[in-house]
Amino acid sequence: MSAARVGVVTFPGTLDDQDAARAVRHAGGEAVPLWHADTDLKGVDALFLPGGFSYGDYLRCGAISRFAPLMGEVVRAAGAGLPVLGTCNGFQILCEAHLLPGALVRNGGLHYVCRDQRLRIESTDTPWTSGYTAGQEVVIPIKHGEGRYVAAPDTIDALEAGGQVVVRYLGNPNGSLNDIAGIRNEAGNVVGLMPHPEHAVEDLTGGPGTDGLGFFTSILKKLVNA
Amino acid sequence: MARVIVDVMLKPEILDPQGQAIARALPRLGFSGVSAVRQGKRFEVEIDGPADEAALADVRNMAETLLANTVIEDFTVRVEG
Amino acid sequence: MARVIVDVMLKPEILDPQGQAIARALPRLGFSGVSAVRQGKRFEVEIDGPADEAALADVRNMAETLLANTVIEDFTVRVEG
Amino acid sequence: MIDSVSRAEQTPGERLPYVELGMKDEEYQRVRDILGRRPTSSELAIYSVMWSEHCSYKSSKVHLRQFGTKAPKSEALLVGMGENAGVVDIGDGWAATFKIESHNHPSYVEPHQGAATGVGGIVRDIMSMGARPVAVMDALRFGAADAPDTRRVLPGVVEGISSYGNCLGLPNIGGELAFDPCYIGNPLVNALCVGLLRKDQIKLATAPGPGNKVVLFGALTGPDGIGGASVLASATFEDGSETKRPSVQVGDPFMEKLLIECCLELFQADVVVGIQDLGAAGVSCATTELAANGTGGMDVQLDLVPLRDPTLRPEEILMSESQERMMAVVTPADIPAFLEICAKWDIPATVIGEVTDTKRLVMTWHGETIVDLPPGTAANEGPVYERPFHEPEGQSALNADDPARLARPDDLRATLLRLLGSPNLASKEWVTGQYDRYVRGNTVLAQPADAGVLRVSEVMPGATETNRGIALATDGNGRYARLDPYAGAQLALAESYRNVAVTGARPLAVTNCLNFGSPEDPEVMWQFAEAVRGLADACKALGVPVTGGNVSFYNQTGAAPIHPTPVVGVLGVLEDVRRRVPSGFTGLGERVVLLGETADEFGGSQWAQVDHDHLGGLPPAVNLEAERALATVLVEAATRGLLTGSHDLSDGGLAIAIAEACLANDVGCVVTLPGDDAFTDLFSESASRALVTVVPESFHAFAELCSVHEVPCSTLGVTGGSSLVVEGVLDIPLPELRQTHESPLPALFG
Ligand SMILES: Nc1ncnc2c1ncn2[C@@H]1O[C@H](COP(=O)(O)OP(=O)(O)O)[C@@H](O)[C@H]1O
Ligand SMILES: [Mg+2]
Repeated sequence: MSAARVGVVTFPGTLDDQDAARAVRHAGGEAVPLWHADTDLKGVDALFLPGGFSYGDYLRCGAISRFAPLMGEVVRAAGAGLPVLGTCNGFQILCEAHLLPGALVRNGGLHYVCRDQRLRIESTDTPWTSGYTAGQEVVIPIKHGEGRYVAAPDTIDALEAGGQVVVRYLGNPNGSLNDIAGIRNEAGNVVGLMPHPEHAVEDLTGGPGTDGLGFFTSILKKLVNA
Repeated sequence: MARVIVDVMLKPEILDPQGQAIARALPRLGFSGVSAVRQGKRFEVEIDGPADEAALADVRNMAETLLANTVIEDFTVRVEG
Repeated sequence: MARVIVDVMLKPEILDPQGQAIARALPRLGFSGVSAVRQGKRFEVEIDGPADEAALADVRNMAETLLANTVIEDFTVRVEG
Repeated sequence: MIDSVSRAEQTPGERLPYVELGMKDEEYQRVRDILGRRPTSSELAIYSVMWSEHCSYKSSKVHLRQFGTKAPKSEALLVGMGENAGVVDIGDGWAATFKIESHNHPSYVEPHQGAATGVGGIVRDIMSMGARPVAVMDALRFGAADAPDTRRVLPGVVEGISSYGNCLGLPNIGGELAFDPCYIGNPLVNALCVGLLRKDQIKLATAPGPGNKVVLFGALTGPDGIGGASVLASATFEDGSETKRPSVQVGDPFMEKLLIECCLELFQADVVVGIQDLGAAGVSCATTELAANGTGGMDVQLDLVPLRDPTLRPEEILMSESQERMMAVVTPADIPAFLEICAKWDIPATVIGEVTDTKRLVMTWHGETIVDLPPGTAANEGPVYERPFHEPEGQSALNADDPARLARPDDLRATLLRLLGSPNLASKEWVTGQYDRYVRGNTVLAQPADAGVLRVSEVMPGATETNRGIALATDGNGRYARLDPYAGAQLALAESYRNVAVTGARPLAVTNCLNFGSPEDPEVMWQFAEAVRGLADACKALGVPVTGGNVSFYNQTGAAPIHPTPVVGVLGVLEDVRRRVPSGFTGLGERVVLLGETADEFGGSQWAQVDHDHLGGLPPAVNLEAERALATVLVEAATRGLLTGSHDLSDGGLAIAIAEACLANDVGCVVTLPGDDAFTDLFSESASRALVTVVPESFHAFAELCSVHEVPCSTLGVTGGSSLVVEGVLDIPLPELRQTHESPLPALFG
């Protein structure tokens, strides 16, 4: 059986692509590099949009990247149910592309924040979090200057009511509404979060522990079983 | 050649911590009488042709899709002058 | 109650990486006819009293010391209207 | 009007504003002698920047030579001083290149951009060696923490480093933050970058092969940092377009990130013959150095340089310090492939010239020759000064003012808390929390740690899996160096070396940034000469060569120079990075062991500063043999897995080291002091010491190792509990300790 293939997208200014690919391999999958200017998803089984500062984040995080040729394919594939995970800048791009509701704006404290963050996994109802238990507390690094999740009140209500909040901060680092660290779309296949699970997959490197590995093992298990 | 200005501000209901931080700092710097500050963005777009209706429609489109995120921001477009 | 607008832009001779990144991306996004983009900041300052000369002088002072970094930025102050 | 070579020949008497450009009469005369005529204004632009202190090292050169003449033999050294950065063999076919550089003055004028472009510049130095930059560090010094100007400068500097480094995707794995009134008006912003490459892929700044093309790529050239050149452009030659020329450069980290990826792809495609970054002195420096180090000649069509501002004059183009630019030498056959890779990364690239064998650097401007000079005379044969120096007046009085006269405290608990909560010793989390320390996924140790540690795991052709790691630390102590610059420089090296060794890494090589006042002041020059001599001697004694560095002079406000501040960076290697040792207490019931000898040494100490605002006497004694033995023990013990924690002792002495070790993972300890004077035991800053933890089963083996290497070793106590307890002296609950340690910087800077 060949390993499940997870596409890792690189935009100009993407930074965590090598880390994301390493995490995919670490969990037993094959990481397939995808280039923003291409229009071919190379038949991957799932997609990872890593963090970084695409286009320098100059205008607004993710604002320019969402127009990349590849994003047209991403939107189409996500609509067809392909599992997609965006972390940090990837989350911002998914919001800008309207694959996820709401937006991410400047941290309340106005500083970039890099720290090992306590989180609670709220929903295991996604292909990326099925390996966790609901309510499980984990520590995964965050590192961002614009990670405050905001959305209209009815959007927030709908997210809460629909169980679409996937990860919540324990100790809000940036002023996100309802302590939201990550959400999913209604269908559940598209997930975005500010924390960086790819920086918590090995004891040797990154944040303390390996609490982030579950995102990668969840998706690979699902793909293998599919 | 003309210059079109696009102003982008957070919607009033979205918290603006930058504006708030400035408003809080003002009294300390000896400025009184300011009740609120909001911080937004200003773009100066130089267009090749004249700023006619077609060009402005183009810039409006650009503002709508790129320069502003209408989920959280409002924008206005005007010709400088 | 009045609203005073402070526009802050990088001085023309200073590199504006933000504006350049936008300008470079525009053609790829299907927008043609734009020769340059510059990105700056816009502040909306709500003052308690009327926007008379004294108040404007105050805001100008505020812009000079806090809102703009005059080493690299220019600013303009005007009453909204 | 363009000042061409033929015009220069026709108007021999025309006076050029060389004085305004900082050139001395005799320097200008030398240029005339070299050229056999008066220089053109463009030639003068080139010579004036290339012969500036910054580019030519004219005041420091005669001293810096010692780093070469006294260099210890090192098989690890692949590229030594003189290139953009030194390169060190770290095993398994891997090499590391690293360098530290200052951006002090720009950071005072515009803290954010000054610091940001400081990071950008050093990263390009590392790229130009053919390496992938893999991490940055920053060593910062400011005036008093509560001084108003520090509140302006520090947050801006940190934000600049944070925004530039984070956006580039380079983890920040360490640095320093120190406050002292001497840096008011003259902060020190020293940035370090380290890169990795395969040993056989080193690139050099050289332009061999006549017919090869010269390509300028990266950002467009604008009027950045050319205040001086404008004097030249407008003083002699009437010119209508008098646009403003800013002296502040603005960085574009996004462009730099693209440049990094673009360069790596160019290296992989093997389409680069020689490469040079454009730093200070921009095109002048890149063209003269590339030409001088290659076949010897180059023709450049200066009007082909793509401009951000079309009004720039040739003199200004030559001196522009626009950031994010590189220059490469490429064979004609490889040009299409080169340009295609640049296009993929949206990087403007332009062929502006060609390598020749004429031994001349010739530049034209719309067909007219404006530069025709032997490039070596600008690049390598600048003026060299033997500046006079003598011991500062009052130096011996300063040394005689021994801290022994200072009243010593009774309440050591309060003293510990006072020191731990002083800005110099308080937690740096307010700063480090703004830096991405995880990006690239290879960060093994970063703050709080004695040295940053990275796993060597880069995807590169020829690379195989390895468990290798590198460790890096920077240290400097202006107070020690003020008391004795010779010893101060050695102590800086010793501390940095020790910080690398405590992680388990074997120290390999050194970089340094020498921050001093004006070299024209004989007292400053003495400090400089002593510091260089001390550092060179210590490098020899410790067996670690200097691979490169940077000199920053004129750090003074008015007539008052800063403390002499040599900042020393040490690179070490871990054969198996999984054996790295963290700096804090981790387990319970482990033995807390002090290595080294403690004497009553308070000259330049933190205690003397915090409690008495005193600087006098002599710094702690230097014992490089002890330092070397200590490092040997630490590295071997780590390699054999005997240590669970290892932290060096430095500022604030044992008390601060224990407190930091407790706070790392919230593990307390109960210790008994070994000596008969608790104050000295706790706060003395004797060098060559470390605090380690050892599980009881390993203790015997460890003690034996210490005795073989004659490293004094005394068990102080055990880890555990929720307080820092020094029996009979103090007992501080960890929450109180943490509050004291963590609150000062946020309270000061928001
Ligand atoms: N300016 C800085 N940039 C990055 N890291 C820093 C900076 N200042 C301090 N640090 C990091 O914070 C931690 C604690 O610093 P410090 O207390 O000075 O360490 P030490 O006393 O062991 O030299 C270290 O990991 C150090 O590298
Ligand atoms: Mg240390």
